[in-house]
Amino acid sequence: MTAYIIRRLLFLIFVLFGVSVLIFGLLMTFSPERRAAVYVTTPQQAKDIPKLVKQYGLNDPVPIQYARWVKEVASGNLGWSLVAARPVAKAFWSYFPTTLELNLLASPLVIIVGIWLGTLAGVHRDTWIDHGTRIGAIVGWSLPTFLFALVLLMIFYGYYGLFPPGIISSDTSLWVINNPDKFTRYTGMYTIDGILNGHLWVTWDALNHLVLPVLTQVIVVVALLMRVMRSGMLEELSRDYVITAKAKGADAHTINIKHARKNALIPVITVAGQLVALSMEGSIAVEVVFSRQGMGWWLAHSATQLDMPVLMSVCMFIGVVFVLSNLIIDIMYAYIDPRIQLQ
Amino acid sequence: MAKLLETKNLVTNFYTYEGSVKALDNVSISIDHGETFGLVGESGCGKSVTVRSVMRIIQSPGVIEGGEVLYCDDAEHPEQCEDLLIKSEEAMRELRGDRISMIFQEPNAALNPVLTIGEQVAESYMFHRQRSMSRQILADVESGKISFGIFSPLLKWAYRRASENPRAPALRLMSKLPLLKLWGRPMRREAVNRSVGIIERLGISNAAELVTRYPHNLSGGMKQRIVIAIALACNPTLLIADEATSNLDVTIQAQILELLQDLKERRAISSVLLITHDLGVVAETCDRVGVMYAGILCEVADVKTLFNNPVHPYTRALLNSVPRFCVEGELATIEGSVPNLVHPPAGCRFHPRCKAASDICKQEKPKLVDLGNGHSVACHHIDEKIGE
Amino acid sequence: MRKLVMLLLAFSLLLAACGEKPEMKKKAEKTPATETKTAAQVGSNDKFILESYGTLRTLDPACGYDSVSHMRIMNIYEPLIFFDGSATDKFIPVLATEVPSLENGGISDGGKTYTFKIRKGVKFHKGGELTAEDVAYSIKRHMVVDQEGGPMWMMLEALVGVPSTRKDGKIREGVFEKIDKAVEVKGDEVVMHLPKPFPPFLAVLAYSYGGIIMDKEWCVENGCWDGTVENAAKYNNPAFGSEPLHKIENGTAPYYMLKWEPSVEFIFERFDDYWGPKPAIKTGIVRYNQEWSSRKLALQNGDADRVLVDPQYLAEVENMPGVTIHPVPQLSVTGAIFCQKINPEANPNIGSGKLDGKGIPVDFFSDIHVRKAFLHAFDRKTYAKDVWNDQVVMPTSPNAKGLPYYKQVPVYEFDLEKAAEEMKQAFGGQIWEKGFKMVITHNTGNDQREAAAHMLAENIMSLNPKFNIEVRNMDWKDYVVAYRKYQFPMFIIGWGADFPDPDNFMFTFMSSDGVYGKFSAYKNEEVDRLCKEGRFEVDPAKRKDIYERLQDIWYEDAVGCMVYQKVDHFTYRDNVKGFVPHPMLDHEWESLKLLSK
Amino acid sequence: MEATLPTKKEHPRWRELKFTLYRIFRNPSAILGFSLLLFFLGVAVAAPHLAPPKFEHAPYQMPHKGYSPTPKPPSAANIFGTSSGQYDIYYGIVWGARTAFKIGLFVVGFAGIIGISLGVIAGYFGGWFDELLMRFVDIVWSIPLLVLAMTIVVAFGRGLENIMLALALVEWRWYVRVIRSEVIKLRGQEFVEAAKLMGVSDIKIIFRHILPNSIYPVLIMASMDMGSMVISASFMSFVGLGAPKGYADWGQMVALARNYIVGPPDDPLKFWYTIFFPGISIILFVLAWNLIGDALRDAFDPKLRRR
Repeated sequence: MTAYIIRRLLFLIFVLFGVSVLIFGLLMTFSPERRAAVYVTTPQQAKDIPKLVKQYGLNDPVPIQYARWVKEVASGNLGWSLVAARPVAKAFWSYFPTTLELNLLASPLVIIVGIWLGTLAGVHRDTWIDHGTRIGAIVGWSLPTFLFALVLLMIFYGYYGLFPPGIISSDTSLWVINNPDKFTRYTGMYTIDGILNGHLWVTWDALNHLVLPVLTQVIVVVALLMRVMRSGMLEELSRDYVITAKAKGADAHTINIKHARKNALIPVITVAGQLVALSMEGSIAVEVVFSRQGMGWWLAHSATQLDMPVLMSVCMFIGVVFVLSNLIIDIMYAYIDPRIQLQ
Repeated sequence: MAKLLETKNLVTNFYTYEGSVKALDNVSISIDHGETFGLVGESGCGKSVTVRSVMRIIQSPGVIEGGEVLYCDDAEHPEQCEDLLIKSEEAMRELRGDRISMIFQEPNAALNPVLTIGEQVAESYMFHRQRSMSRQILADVESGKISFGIFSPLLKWAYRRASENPRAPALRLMSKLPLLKLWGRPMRREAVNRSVGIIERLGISNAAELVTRYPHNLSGGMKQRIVIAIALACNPTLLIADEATSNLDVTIQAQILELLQDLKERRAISSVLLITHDLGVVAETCDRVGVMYAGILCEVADVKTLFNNPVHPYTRALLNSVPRFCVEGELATIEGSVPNLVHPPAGCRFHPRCKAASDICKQEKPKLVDLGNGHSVACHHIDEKIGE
Repeated sequence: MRKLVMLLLAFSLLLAACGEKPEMKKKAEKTPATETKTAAQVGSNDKFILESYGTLRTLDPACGYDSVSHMRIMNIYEPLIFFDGSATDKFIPVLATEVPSLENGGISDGGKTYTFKIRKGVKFHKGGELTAEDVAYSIKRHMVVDQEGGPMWMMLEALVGVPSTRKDGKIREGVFEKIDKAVEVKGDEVVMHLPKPFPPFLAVLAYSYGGIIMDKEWCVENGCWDGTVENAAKYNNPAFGSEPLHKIENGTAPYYMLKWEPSVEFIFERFDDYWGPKPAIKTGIVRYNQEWSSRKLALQNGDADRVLVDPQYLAEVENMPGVTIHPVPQLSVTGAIFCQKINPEANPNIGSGKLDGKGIPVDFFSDIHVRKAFLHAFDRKTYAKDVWNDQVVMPTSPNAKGLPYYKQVPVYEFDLEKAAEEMKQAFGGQIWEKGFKMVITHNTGNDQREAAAHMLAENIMSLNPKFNIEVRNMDWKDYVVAYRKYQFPMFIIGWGADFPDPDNFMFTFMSSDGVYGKFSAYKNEEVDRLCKEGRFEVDPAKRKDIYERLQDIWYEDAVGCMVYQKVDHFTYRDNVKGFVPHPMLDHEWESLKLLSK
Repeated sequence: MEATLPTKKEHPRWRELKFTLYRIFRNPSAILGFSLLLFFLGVAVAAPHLAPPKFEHAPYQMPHKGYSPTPKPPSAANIFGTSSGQYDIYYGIVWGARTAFKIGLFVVGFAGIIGISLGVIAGYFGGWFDELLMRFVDIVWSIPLLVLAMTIVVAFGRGLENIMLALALVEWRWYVRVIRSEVIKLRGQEFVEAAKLMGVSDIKIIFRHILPNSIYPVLIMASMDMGSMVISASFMSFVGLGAPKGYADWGQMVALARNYIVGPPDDPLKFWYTIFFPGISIILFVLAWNLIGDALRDAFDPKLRRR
């Protein structure tokens, strides 16, 4: 097990190297002037572009630039984020908690709802429950996330004035800043900090802003889980051990939950990596529409500003998260399926 | 002897894309108390469907269309039979695994890969023996063998209720509540203990360790024993062994058959319904034999009569295809192949392959005719055959 | 779950469709926060919320060179003087006690010496009192920093006579000595010496691009230039983002920075030791919100007191109840500039690069008939009406309305027949005969420039089926690089005033050394000479002649097609009072101390 | 009944296909999916007749009358209304159908061809090529589709062509993985071994035995991708990397309409047509492919099909 984890961590380094080369290669498709233009915001500044090229060594051979970049990264300097107006590494810590908060709330819901609905559909195959959930899943799958999010925003905030966009209301935010002694931002997530500091109304306010984002996120991601769960259940329910259990005198609930569902969870775990990826993608649209300043938002805005250093760092970061989450998934796999042994 | 189980004109169809598969066509067999009944036939002839229909565990798209399955638990009062096909699903659940249980042919598939052996065997007890286990736990507590500390009053109350009615609403509610649901733990432990007991009785020495393992850690023979242990857990009146030994080595096969014989002698089980395509096994273990072909029962007789004096052409052909030590010469084969049961041959289903087939065979279904001594045959040409 | 959601959705859509819109309450009144909180909630009459989408780059007054940074810096720091109301040529004293003029002797030596009397009793946010030494240090420090891409070229041009402290990447010999000598402390006064008269000098000082005053000790403590000439080079041109005052401040203005969460919010809090009158607004919040729908809802629901409205959405707020709109014409013009010598190297914009109907020659726009044809094809009336809802000034030359010596020169009126006529004459009729193919590129996201590009392209194409113009878009950063490589046959670009003087515009657009003049390869000896003369001419009458002549040449030579002069619409909730429009301050601007609710 | 009955004369693969088709068209959702698809196909093919372009050389450029940013409601001249900039929404919907097919076909075709050929080679021959390819796939795999595609678009420049290219450059990894694992499964099977022993050439084995048996999961995935790639492309447009305004692309039309999703306070649904027509087109288009994909999955899944 330990050996396995160590191997996977080595693999992580390999992946990071690969990703960095890949992205750096993409960055180098820009002309040096174009890369210097990143530092320019007004027509007036444009005249300094050739000087900027020289200052930042953007005309050097690619391997030298790459080596310089690696050296900078090794010393903790991931570059400058235009959107965040601060170094990438610092900006990361202010954006990451927002995304984490969203997914911490959405993921359990996704898992519970997805597994529950998938099981239900699988057990009640070809009934209206099955058809309903399936069609729901396909329609959900066919909805562009951002469109759905916008419609939600329009209905709830536009017409009813409920669930405002953003992370927290400005009153609360102001109160938090004015009372640093009463409110410490331990995690950067208002929901959790509110509980830790004993100011539940802060949590409530933050949750109020989270309702629509979480709803969108859940609906985007849950379709996949539901589908896999359903087909897993169908497959498992046709297996012989189900008949064995039946012949033992097991009731339907025991068969479905204790026997079939546990087995059906195994294919679900194989798509867990995909679920993580989906959540990341979902976060982009959700955060942009609901103007929540998180990783996805940062990424989208950096992309529109063609801010390559950020894109690079974010890609690397996502690579790390992805490989680590796959590692966790593998360990979970081994836990659920006794036949697997990690070596 | 008194009848234990009787099927009358059992009809089961499977509804598939290619049409409805008429898997069972008026199958009627009966098994007495204390009897070992063999059901033989080629694969796909409906043996498994018959027994699964009996237990009502046919999976979709299979549907039992008609007939009766009479089950007479009490040998003293043969008139108190009940039709299993009209019983409620709940009553059937009570019956399955307790009175009638089944050994499956493929031990690899029959065991759940993600549950430990202990859990799987213990389930039988959890389904059917909660009362007796509760009583035992209460007795153990009274005698001081086990103690629950400060939870004693609560647990004692729970087990007293459970020993009266394990499905009492209060207990079911408790099982849903956090922490309180732990009341069932001692019972589960007891069930696992009993599982260890039954596995040991099957001649496995390290049973206590075995119950913590998962199926994939076990060899095929071991798994088959576990499957048998599951079936035997509650001392069923009727044990159905569906090709229980077909996939095993000859030596293990022999061991297991011996075990069944032994169990029967010790009265742990009353009757056995043995499904096999191996005529040797039948000759060795069975009292009576039924021969099936393409969803119909061709011939039923006691084992000696069948082997010495088979009447149905299919039975004869089947017996001829078995290699024997004392007979030389080529093995006889049966020409043709098993018919498609979506469109079974009209009349006698065997007629396309039967050498003796006549016009009537093609038009009319033969009825099962009793020849005396419990020997019945479904053939239009019985008279010609008996003498031979 | 899903069913429930769908049901809810359907239900709410139904409700919305029926028009049974429930009463919208102000969110602040609904949150349970209000019950618990006391500190921040003394009634929201002293709180002002602005929602916009500009990204703040830096708080360092030496480096910020965009209107967002300018707005933040100007609410935290103060300059010596500031514009008087909406005027661009009248000033009021801020940290100086009076505006220097010839009359009061503040300007002497033929416009080469400026003397400022420094106000007393001014406190910095973090303690410390303003001295003349602080003023001199601040002015010099900004010039010493002179970040690449920063605004300091104006001050350097005025006080040192060169646009940069560096030349070819190396520091100019003796430049720091010159900087040091240019500003002098004399008791309570600060004297600035100009090598040549620089007419817009006061305007430059009134802006945040070099005129901001800081606390010397505090600056040095926080890693700024230590004030010595020897060490100056070390503090010159810091890398992007590593300027020492990037995210800290210590100003004298009535507001200090409470919090800056980049691209989330920026919070100003009233500074109680302010030397001047106490402003009405206690807390000013600038919230970042890029989605227009969301900004609009915030304005509509009263969650924001002001939101930034792009011109294309103006129609949506015009009739919104409870909203006041202030149109403010800006000293900012946009024009389509013809490049008279296109770079043919790997250039996708000119097709074959030849006069063969499949492209355009590199000197396509050097023929004045072609230029005039394009000018005749621009429908100014429709453009103003459709794109701007007539809420725009249509400029006739780069010298924007509101600048000195503004003159309405004639324009080539929209007339497709005349355009065709011109085209027939171009290149001896060859163009008309063979046709051409080219690409007009505009920068992504600017709807107004996009519309201009389409209008020109479609009108020219309607002259002759052989004319083929494709309209493409390109990101702003790519655009900047590409036009500087002479890649575009025509580029549509804007210019906002650095200081309110025609020099800033006419030089930029027309001189062969000006940014746009250079990259349009337009060269006219007379123009170059006039531009040079005009910059340093002190006599207003002579300057008037020079700049009026330049504006005439713009028409005669058909140098480019002026598209629009921007009008920004400041959109407030009705209860906000005190807004003062200014043509130099665009819609990112807000002066918190003037507002009240 | 008799007609659908397989007889012995039929080739088994043909019989299999018939069965599969039967399964697909027994499924009402597949019928719905195919009819939607046919509808869109018809619109795309007939686009030049349904909405004649103004300039022959730029048919995807939506015509517009005037430049006003305020959308205009449906009228006789513009039956679906006009978007911001007065572009005719009807024209955009019609030609957008072509764009949608273009996106789907290009991305799926490109990714499919690259993925299948690399995956088959890697899976069938194994060795260093397999190792190298799979390590590369591992690297690419560690970044979610949209993130990587966005990065590529940023590097190559905005625009629909680059979005398509970027999506294809990312999506092939799926095809490689899926087909490779199928091929590896088949490679060890008796009938392939037997063919090898008989001296059948590798190419022949691949085309006769491997591909026909491993293509089904790819087909399912491809049909799902046809739709989801259109969504992904529209997402990129939403982020601001898409085609210019006025280009007949549903995704871009929705993305640009987002500023008109909420009308003025007295009439909140005033601009419904700007978002409704392109939005519903995308949803139905994607729905069509997903319904088909779902039906294919049901039909092809060997575990579920014979019941």
